[in-house]
Amino acid sequence: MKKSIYMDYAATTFVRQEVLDEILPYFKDYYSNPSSLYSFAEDSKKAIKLARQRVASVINSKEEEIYFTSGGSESDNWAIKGIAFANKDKGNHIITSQIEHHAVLNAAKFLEKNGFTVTYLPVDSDGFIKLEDLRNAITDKTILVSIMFANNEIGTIEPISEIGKLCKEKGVYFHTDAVQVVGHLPIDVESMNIDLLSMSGHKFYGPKGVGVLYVKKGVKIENLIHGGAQEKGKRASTENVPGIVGLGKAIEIAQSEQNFEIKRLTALRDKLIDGILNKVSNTKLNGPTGNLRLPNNVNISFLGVEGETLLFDLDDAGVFVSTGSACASGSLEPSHVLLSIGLSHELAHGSIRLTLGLNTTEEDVDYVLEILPKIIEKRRAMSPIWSE
Amino acid sequence: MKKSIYMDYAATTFVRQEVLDEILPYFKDYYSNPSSLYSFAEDSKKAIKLARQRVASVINSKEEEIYFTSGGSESDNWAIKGIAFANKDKGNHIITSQIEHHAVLNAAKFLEKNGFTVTYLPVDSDGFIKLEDLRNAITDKTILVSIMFANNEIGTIEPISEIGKLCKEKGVYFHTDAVQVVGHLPIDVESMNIDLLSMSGHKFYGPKGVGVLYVKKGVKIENLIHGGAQEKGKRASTENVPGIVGLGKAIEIAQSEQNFEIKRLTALRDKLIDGILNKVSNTKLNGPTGNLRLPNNVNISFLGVEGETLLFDLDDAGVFVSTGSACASGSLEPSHVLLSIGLSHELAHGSIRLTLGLNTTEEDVDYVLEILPKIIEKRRAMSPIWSE
Amino acid sequence: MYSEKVMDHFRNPRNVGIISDADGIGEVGNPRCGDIMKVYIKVKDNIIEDVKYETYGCASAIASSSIASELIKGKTLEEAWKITNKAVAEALDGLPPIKMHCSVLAEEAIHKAINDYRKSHNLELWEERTHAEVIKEHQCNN
Ligand SMILES: Cc1ncc(COP(=O)(O)O)c(C=O)c1O
Ligand SMILES: Cc1ncc(COP(=O)(O)O)c(C=O)c1O
Ligand code: FES
Ligand code: FES
Repeated sequence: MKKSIYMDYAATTFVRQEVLDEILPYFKDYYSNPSSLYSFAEDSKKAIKLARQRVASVINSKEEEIYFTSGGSESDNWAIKGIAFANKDKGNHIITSQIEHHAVLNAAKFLEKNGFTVTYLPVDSDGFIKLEDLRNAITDKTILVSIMFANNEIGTIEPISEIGKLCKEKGVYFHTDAVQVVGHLPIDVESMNIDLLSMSGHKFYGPKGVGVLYVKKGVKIENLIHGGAQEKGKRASTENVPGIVGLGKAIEIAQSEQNFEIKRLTALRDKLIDGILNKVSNTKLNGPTGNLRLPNNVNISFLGVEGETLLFDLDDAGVFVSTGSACASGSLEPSHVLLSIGLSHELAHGSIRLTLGLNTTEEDVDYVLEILPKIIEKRRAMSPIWSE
Repeated sequence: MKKSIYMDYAATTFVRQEVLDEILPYFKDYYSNPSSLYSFAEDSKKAIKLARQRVASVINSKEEEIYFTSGGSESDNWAIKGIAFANKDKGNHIITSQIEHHAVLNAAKFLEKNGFTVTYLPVDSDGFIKLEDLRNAITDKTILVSIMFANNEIGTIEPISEIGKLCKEKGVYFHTDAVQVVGHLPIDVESMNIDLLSMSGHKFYGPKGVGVLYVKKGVKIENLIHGGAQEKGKRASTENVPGIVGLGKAIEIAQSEQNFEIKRLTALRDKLIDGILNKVSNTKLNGPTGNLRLPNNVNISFLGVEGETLLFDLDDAGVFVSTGSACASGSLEPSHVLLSIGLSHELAHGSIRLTLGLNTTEEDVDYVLEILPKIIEKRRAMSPIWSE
Repeated sequence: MYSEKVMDHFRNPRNVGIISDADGIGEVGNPRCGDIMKVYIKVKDNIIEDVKYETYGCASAIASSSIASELIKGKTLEEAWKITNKAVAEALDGLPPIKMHCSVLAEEAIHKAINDYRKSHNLELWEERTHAEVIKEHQCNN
C-alpha cells in the first residue's frame, strides 16, 4: 500500500473525532441564531459561552476578552488595523518584525498606504528579534507592537514575556500572532503582558474558518467587520456556532495533552533534524535548536536542490511536506523569513518544512530518514550547481 | 407534546442533510490546506472549485468572480470599504439607503469617520427607494452605490435592474446585499448590471460562517483581510473547506427547488398575513404586498402591544419569531427600517417578523392564526395605551 | 436571557387592572421608548391597601410592574417610597443590564402615584429621582 504520511501540521490539521462529535448537533438540531431571544436559542447561546470559557481558561484571560473571528488572518488584520484606526489620534507608528506571517505584514503595508508608518524589525540568524532594537524603535508616536509568538516557517519562539514587559513599560499595545502556538505551548496573557493575541482553530485539530482575537479589557480597538451587535458589538455576523463549538472543544483537548505532546514531538523533531543533518551533506537547519524552537517544526535547506522538487519527490513517496508556508505557495519569491535570517536566495529556494503532529510516529520519521537522502542524491546528481 | 414551530428563517436556517453529508468528509479525510502543492491537497482544491462553479452558475457570473468570505457581514464590509479604499483617488462619495442591514450601515459610518461622505437614501412607506432620488444623489465624486436586493425585516424587493442600469450609465460601481435573496429568488448579475453582490450560506440551508462576495472582473477593490495568496490574493486565510463545500451544495439544491418554494411560501405567507389582518384589529402590515415582497416574509405591527412581549408569548406557545433583526436584539431602539418607512415609534415597537421556510406547513400557519389573536387580546387588555 | 422569576411574572402578571376610584395614579414611560406603565393605588391610613397597573412594554417591563405591585401592597407610603429599582430587579432575580431601565420605570411609577396621592391630600411632595440619575450608563436617544 502506498504510504500516506502527513508532515504539514503547521499548514493545517484534521479535525479530531471528539471535536467533530461535539460540533455535529449544531448543524441541524441546535441551529438557532444565538442572538435570538426565544428559548430555542438557549442551546446555541450556551454553547458559545462554554467555548469562550474554554479558550479563556487556556490563555488565562477573562471570558469577556475572547472574540471569535473567521481565522488567524482575520484576527491579525483586526488587531493591527483595529488598533491603528482607533488610536490614530495618539500616534501613527507601528512596529512589527520582518518575519511575520503575511496576514500581519500585508495588513501593515495597507496601513502604510493610509497614513501610518511601520518599522519592520530585523531578526538574527536564528530568527530572534533583539529587545534592544525594539526598545530603540519605540517613539512617542508608537501605538502598537506586533511580534509573532512563534514563527510558522522556522519555529523560532520569540521572547514574548520580555517584549510584553517592555511594551507595558512604554505604554504601547502589544499584539502577538500565536497561531502556531495556541494548543501547543503554554500561554498566559496576564503574566506575559499580552494585550491582543491571534489564534486559529485549524492549527490545533479544530475546524477551519474560525479563530479568536483576545483583546484585553480596556484596549481601544475599532471593528474590522462592522454590523450587528454580536460579540458585544465588536465583531458583527451571525456566529459560526459549529465552528466556535469546535474551536472550544479542540483547545480544551489540546491543553489536556499538551505536556505529553511537547515531549513526544520534541523527541521526534530532534531525531528527524539530527538524522537529516547526519545523513545528508551540505544542509542547514533553519531556526534555532532546543526549547526556543516549536516542538513540531523542522526546516532544512539543501544546497543544490530546489524545495519544490523535494516536495514533489516526497509526495511521490507518500510524504506531504511544504516549502515555506502554504499560503505563499504559487509565488516564485523565496520565503521572506529565510531571507531575513540571512540565507542566500539559493539556500532559501532549497528548503523544506516538515511539521509533526498527533498522528506522527517514530516509524514515519524513520521512513523519511530512509527516503530523503536518496531523493537528495538523485536530484543533486542532475543539478548544474552541485558538484561533489 | 409541546409545539416547536420555527418561523425565523430570515435569521438563520438549519443545514439540510444533503449538505451535511457533503461537508463531513472534509473535516477528517480531505482535511488538507487547499493551497498546498502535494497530491493530498487535490481533493480539497477540487471541492472548492466545484463550489465556486455552483455559485457562479446560480447568479450567472464567471467562476473567477466568486470570492469566499466568512459570511454576509464580511462580504458587505469588504465591498463597501474595499471599493472606498481602492477608489478614493476617484471620489469619496458613497450612496446607500436608510434601510440597509447594519453590516452596510455601520461600514458606511466607519467610512464617514475616515474622510468619506455617505448619502442615505430615504424609502417610501413600503420600503422602496426612488430611482429619481438615486439619480439626483449621484455626483462626480460618487464611487459606489450599495442598495440591498431585498430587506431582511419587511421583505421589500428593491428595483435592482433599474438601479444597476442607472449605475452603469453613470459609471458608478453597484453593490447589492443579496443575503436574503440568494437561493430564494432568481438573480442574474450580468443582466442586472451588478458589480458586487453579498451572500451568506446560513440563509439558504448552508453552514454559518461562510459567505460570498461576487466581484465583477475588472472592479478595483482593496482587500479587507490581507495576508496570504488565497482567493487570488484578494481574501487571505486558509480556506474554510467544509463551509465552502456546504455553501456550494446548498445553493445548488436551493436553485433546483426555487420555483416550487416561491409558489408554496408565497401562498403560506399570504394566508398568514390575511389571517392576522382579518382576525386582529388595529394591525398594520409592514412592507409591500405581492411579488415585490420576499415570498417568506411577514412583518406586522400591533397597536398597544410591545413586540418582545409577543415574541415571548409565542415562544411559550412553541412558535419562534423575531422582532426586527436578530442582531439588533437587546437594543432599546426600535428598528431603523420601521422608522424609515414612517412608522411611529409606538407602532415600530409593536411589530413582529415571521419568516417561513422549508419545514413550514399549512398547519403551522393555522396554529399561529389560532393562538396569536388570543395573545394579542390578553396583552392589549393590560396595556395602558389600548382601549377598545 | 431572563430569569425564571421574570418569565413567571411576565406570563402571569399579578394585580393587573385599573382602580376606578384610585387615590393616586402614576404614569411613566414614553411610547417612543416602547414602554408605558400606569400604576393605581388605593390608600387607607397611610397604607397601600390595593394596587393595580397597566403596562405596555417588553417582558421585563411587565415583570417589573408585577413584582413591584406585590412589593408595595400592604406597605406604608414611606416603606413603598423606599423600594428602589434595584430592589425590583433583585426581587426578579436580576435583569439584563440593558433592561435595568424597565425596573426604573416601576420605581418611577410608584413614586408618581404616591406623590399624586400626596398632592390631592395637600401633603408636601417627596423628591423624585430622574431617570437619567438612576441609570447613567443607559442611553436614551428619544
Ligand atoms: C440583509 C442582510 N445582510 C447581511 C446579513 C449578515 O449576514 P451574516 O450574519 O451571515 O454575516 C444579514 C443577516 O444576518 C442580512 O439579513
Ligand atoms: C503564524 C500564522 N499566522 C496567521 C496564520 C493565518 O491563519 P488562517 O489561515 O487561519 O487565517 C497562519 C496560518 O495560516 C500562521 O501560521
Ligand atoms: S426612557 Fe427611553 S429608553 Fe429609558
Ligand atoms: S420596556 Fe423599555 S426596554 Fe423594557
